[in-house]
Amino acid sequence: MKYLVKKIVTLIMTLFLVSVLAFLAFQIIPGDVVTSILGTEATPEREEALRKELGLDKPPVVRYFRWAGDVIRGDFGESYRYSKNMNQMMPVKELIGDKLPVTLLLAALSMILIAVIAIPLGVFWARSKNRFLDVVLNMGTQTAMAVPSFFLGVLVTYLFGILLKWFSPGGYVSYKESFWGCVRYLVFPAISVAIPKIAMTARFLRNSMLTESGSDYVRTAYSKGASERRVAYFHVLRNAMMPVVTFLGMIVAEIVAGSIVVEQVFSLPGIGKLLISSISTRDFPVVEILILYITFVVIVVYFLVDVLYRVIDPRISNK
Amino acid sequence: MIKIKHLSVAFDGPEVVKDVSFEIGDGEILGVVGESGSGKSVTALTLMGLVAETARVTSGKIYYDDQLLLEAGVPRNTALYREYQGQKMSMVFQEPMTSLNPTMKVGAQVEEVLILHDRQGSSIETKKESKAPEAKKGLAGWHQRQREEKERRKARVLDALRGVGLRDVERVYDCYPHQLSGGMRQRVMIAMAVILHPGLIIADEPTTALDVTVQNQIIDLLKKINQEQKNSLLFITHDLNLARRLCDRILVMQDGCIVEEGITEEIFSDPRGEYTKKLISAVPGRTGKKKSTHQKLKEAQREKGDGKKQELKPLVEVRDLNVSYRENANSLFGKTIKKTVVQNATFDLYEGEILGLVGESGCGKTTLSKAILGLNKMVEGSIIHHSNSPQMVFQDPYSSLNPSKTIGWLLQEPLRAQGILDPSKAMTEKDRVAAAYDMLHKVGLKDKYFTRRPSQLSGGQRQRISIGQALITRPGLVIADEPVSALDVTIQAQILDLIRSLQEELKTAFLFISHDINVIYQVSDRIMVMKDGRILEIGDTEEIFRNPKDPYTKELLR
Amino acid sequence: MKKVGAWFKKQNAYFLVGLVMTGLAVMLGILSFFWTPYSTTAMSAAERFHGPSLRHLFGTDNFGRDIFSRVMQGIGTTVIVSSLIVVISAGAGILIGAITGYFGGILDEIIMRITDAVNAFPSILLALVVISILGSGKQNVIFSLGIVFAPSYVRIVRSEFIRLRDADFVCRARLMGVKKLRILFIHILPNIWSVFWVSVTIGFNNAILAESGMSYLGIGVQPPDASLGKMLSDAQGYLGRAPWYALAPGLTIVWIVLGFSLLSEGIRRKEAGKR
Amino acid sequence: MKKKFGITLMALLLVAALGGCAGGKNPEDKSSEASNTTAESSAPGQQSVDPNASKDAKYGGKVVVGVQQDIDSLDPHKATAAGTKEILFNIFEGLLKVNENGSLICAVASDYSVSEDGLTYTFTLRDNVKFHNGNNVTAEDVKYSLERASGLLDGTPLISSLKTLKSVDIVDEHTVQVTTESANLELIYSFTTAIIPKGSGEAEGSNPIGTGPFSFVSYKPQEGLVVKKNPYYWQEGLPYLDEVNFKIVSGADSALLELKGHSIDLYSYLTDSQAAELANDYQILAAPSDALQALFLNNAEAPFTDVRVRQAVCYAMDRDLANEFVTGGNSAIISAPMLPTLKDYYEDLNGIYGTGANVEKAKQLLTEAGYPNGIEFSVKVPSNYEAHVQTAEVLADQMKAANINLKIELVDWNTWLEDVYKGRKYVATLCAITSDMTPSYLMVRFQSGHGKNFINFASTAYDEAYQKAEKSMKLDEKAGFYKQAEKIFVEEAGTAFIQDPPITIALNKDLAGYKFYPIYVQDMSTVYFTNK
Repeated sequence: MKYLVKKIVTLIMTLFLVSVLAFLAFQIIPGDVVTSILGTEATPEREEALRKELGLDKPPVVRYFRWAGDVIRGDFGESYRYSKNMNQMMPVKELIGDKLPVTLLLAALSMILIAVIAIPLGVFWARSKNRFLDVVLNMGTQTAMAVPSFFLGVLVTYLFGILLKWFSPGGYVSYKESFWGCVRYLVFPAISVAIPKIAMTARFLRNSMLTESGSDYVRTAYSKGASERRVAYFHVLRNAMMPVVTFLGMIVAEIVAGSIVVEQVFSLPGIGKLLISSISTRDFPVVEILILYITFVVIVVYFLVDVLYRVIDPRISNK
Repeated sequence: MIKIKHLSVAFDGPEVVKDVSFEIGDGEILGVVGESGSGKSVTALTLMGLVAETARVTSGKIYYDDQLLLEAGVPRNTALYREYQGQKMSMVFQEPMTSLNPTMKVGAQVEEVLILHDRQGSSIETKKESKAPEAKKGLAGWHQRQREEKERRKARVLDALRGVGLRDVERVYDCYPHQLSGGMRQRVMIAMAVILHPGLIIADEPTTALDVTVQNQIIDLLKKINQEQKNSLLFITHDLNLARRLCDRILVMQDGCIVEEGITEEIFSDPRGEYTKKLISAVPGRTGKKKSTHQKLKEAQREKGDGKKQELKPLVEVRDLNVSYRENANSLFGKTIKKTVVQNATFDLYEGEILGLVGESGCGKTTLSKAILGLNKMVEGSIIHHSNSPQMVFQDPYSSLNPSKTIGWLLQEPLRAQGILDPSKAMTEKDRVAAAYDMLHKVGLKDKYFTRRPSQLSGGQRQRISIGQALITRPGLVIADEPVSALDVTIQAQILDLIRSLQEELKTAFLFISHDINVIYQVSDRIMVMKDGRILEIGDTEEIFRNPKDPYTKELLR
Repeated sequence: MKKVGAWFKKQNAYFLVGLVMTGLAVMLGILSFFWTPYSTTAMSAAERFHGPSLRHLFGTDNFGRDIFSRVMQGIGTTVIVSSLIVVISAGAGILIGAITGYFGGILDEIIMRITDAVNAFPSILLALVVISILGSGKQNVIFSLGIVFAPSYVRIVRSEFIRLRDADFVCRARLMGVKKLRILFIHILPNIWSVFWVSVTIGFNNAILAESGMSYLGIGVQPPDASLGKMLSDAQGYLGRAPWYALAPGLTIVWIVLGFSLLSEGIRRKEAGKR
Repeated sequence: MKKKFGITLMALLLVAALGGCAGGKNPEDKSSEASNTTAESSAPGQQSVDPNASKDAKYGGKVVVGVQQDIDSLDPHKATAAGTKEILFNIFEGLLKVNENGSLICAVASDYSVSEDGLTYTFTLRDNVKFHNGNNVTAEDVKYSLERASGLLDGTPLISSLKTLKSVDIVDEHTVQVTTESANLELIYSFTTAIIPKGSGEAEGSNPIGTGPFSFVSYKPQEGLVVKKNPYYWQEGLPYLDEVNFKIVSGADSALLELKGHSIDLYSYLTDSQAAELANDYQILAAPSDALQALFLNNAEAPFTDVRVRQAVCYAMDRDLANEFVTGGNSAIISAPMLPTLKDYYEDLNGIYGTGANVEKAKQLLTEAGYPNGIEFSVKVPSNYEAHVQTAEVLADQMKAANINLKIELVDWNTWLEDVYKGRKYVATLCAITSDMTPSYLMVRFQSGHGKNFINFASTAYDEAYQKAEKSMKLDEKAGFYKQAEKIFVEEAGTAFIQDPPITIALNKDLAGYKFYPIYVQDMSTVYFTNK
């Protein structure tokens, strides 16, 4: 219980810290949502009217605590920038709720790609005794990790979208319209997200397996007459996966927090893109909640990985 | 039964096993004795077909009941070996902690042997079953057969676990290795090795990592199995005493060669080879009369020649010491529990003596020593120090020297630190280097080691450097925590000699910790026996040995 | 084929290949401070969008500028900027990670919370804050990205220090009376290099990529100066018409990062070989 | 021309600015490049369809229009961003409406008249104009809309130019009378303000409902706004398309990729090189834009406090080169703060500094001003406008020859607004200002001490000329004063104007009927799929 309580307290502390930092950041950076909305049309009267309408005329401290109080009560407020209809601004909950599935779907697809490709690749690599193949895989994965993500995104778009015409760039289909159409489109951004991660995971798994292969229990397994294949899949892989799980957890946290670059390149209306545009339009309520969400996801995913680790590794769970 | 003819094995460099030939008879227990690097393990692994892929068999043949298993120049027949491994020959390894798969339940690991080798047996049984009228066909039938087979296998595993002296086998079956003690794990390993009644069992240092009392039980168990199952046992050890207790015949190996071979008692009564003699003499025995701390003091006074009467001065006074630490009982929702590791310790450590502290692993000896050094926070009771800057020598020669530094740097560091703490003791660079060289010589190493790094040294050499590092500032007290346990017997003897001679020279007091009562006997002036956090006995070495009061001490001395 | 594999292993070709790749790039970068084949800023309407040729190795861009010369200059800028980012973030990481890892306690708890917060904080927002306080320019990009990357180093260094703080040799150093700072930075620090080096490699890679990402916000290298990331983002609009414009800086980034990764892998293997 | 209006001064103004509701063909009309027809002025109920269209025009179909900016408000009275107005143009209409020539045509009103004193406007409503919800537009709705926009309803004017309205009165079912506090010739443009159903501004969760050719379907932040054909639209035969999706694209680069992948049918604001890249797949159309690009010099900051330095910059600047590099030579080079498309008011003053670089003259002026070694100053450029960044790069390279060194400093758009536009903390900035159809729009701001005078230009001569122009009730005279003011501004080198860049659009090859407007709108009502 103490562990759980400690984790929750930590989470709350971090969320508070992050929200204060974000609020301070908004006090510091030039321009506010009023400038952003009115642009060059701004006149002092209009600015003042708008400021009043948005409640920006109150002192910062009051604003922060009013906002924080609302959030604690579960009211995430409304976007300054996006309207829901003619008379109402978009509630932040709805706005994010609308974008989140895209990011989550992208994350899920990427994780599937990573798991399906990286794990067999890592096992194959670890078992392969061909030195030339080792060099090829080593160089290949190093290269995959060296490609800048937006360059990769552009290359994928260019190759699959424009040359091969397997998908139409920017032709994102909303998951509400057609789930499979959406998945079909998201495969390509997912590839861009996954390629470097696949390389990292495969390398990591391979190294982990090689380390585990030297363990005493592997020798024991051989001494029972187990075949190499059996030893690799039955004994080594399971133990080698332990550290890989942590690594994958970090990747999940990273992707679920929003793949800003990839969402930008592929015009995906996900939360990464929302974050960027909300920062540039100074849409404080949206940015705050997004940052809190990212913090929350990162910490909770790490926590879950920790728990998962305890569940799958009998050594920790029963100590 | 097993014939090994002219076997030579090499890795990348020179051969590590050179022209080794021997035979193992049916039901015979053959001991192979040698120090690390003597090639005894490589020989056994080659026989088992488990030697690393980088190893090349450069000459020789191995037969099992006239079946040629291995021949130089011919790739290892893995399929053939797989038939033999586990079924006709099996192996018990040294490290019970790591030799079991940590993420697999113990029962499943034993059962795996059955799954891998039960093909013929089970298929016959299956056929019988399918003929039976009530046998179901199709998927449901298959499932049922699977279930039945599993039940049968489990019963066999439970039998085997019972056979190696484990109690509460149903529980053990569902345990993960880390939930068992070292001795239990080794029993599981043995169960795994004997479940199919193989003709040959290879035991590679099966008791080295275990406490003395458990060691005895395992040896007894191996003996019992040998008598019941009538299989041959190849027993590999560095410990001559163990070999003597268990084996019918003994091979002594050195540098990849067999240097001596014969019936156990003959070898001990009449060793022919030089090396064998050396080995036998290096075994810490209880020969030679020991002087007590008081006697030593008197001798020292006599040497000095001044008639002044000197009292034994306590260097460290420990009174009613309790040491504890917090432990998370249940990781996820657990509360921390205070666990007391050392209880009511009261003793004195005198100037210039070597106090031996003996006890099994987990008895609190290390905790006690750290408490004395002030490295432990949760301490009750009092420790009065009269010594300045006590130093420590650890068991593991690999982790106790900073791997990123040179030996010279390491030897100078204590002097540097001393200089910074106490400017009056600051030395010039030149003096420091000279002192470091001096200490290098004192611990018996040549000048060339000065610029090397720990990774380039052997375990014994590192332990010498550790001792030198501890002594270079001439501290009043050095705590040596199992300083020789990780070393080979002959090296052990050398290090013990070194400690004794340096102690004589520098008059530093030592608290010498070991689980091995023979080592303690060799080095100590007085002995303190610990069990479960309590000090059972304390007294002069000879006194304890001749007249142990506590039953536990008696058991240790067995 | 097998020979190639064996050669790679024997000669530690990863080290050699990495050294050659990194060396070549760095040399071109250094050379660009003194000499480039063409001016990096001179425009020419007649020479716009020329493909790669002997005259212009990597072709010309939308202003008729020689891309090879600009790539050379870009390497110089990018390598310096990324190196400094790594130096700052790794330096902060070592300092904070060492202290929190070794001493633990409440300070550790506080600093870890701040680290978490910075970790979750969007780097773009952070960069905007830094820029608005300090103004735009290379040095501020270096500074803000230095902050952004520091937490990952803090984590790594911290966990290594936690691992080593109870090591036997550290315990012995304490008994010798070695001062705490000396234990931290003279005794423990050199032993985490191998782990640290790997993260520096990854960090260098990320720094190059992040620097280019920042230029999209108009932060950092200002036109007409060239940085590889800026060139790459500028070139995106001409992908169909002048693919070489994007490929030249893009592949150069891959080249440098790959070279550096191979170099560090080679060093790691050498170290591993020694032990 | 003057059939309906007896007031000469009104007509004089309208020649340039307004098309009467029932007037004939306007001789001053310029043709836009995309459509070679001039819209017929529409009598009530009369069709106003491109005559060429009927031959191969096809009804139906869906079109995706790429837009750069997200919607700032779905309330037509509250929306300020040009990017929003450009879309809402298809949903909402006012009593009057701008056509592709920049003239005003009648929309919800079928006719109107202005009293002699210019204080009373009388609008006759068109019969059977229906809102998207099927209700007829009533005088009540018009009154509500105008009162809401002008602030008569609750005291806060939503559209500032309407704040002079004194009252809106319903004369009868079809007639609405508006009275104002003061006469202003340019006020008539404000009656393009959207007419919305009475009470819709207050209703909870109401969707935008107007009278435009398309009705609102859905809006998703960051994704876009979808509209569908309005079956009740008063102009018969319009619109052609069933559905239009205004899709928000994240940037010029991704827009290009999406165009290449044919995810977008229509996209404006292409750069010259993007247009070149798309020439094979799309119809590329261009027309002058409503934006004037300039290197704005802060007249209150050294060295630009000295007129000679400002002039030197103007001399040193090679506008032809910038035009060539950035817009492929398709821009109109300008020197004065006036759109060339406002022909009556525009004076070509390019002769003063020349369109190429005059290095010698620039150096000489700098030396005279006490800068024999040249000057260096920082130029803030909003980083999201690639064309401005590129122009800055060209100028920086080219002006070095005259010892004028530009240090480019990219800033994000909000920072630009805050620091440069509002805060005036800058030395020079390269950006563009946009205009509407009134000549005063650009000129008013350069009066000394004006709130929008972000370059801190101060010239009493200019102020006088401008005020005369504003007060003048005669078109010729008015134009004369404006031209005089322009000349003063250019001679004083208030700022270094560069060019009026073209709007370049890519249009799906199967589409036709696109019309360019002199203001920033996307009229989708006349766009149709061809039968090919």
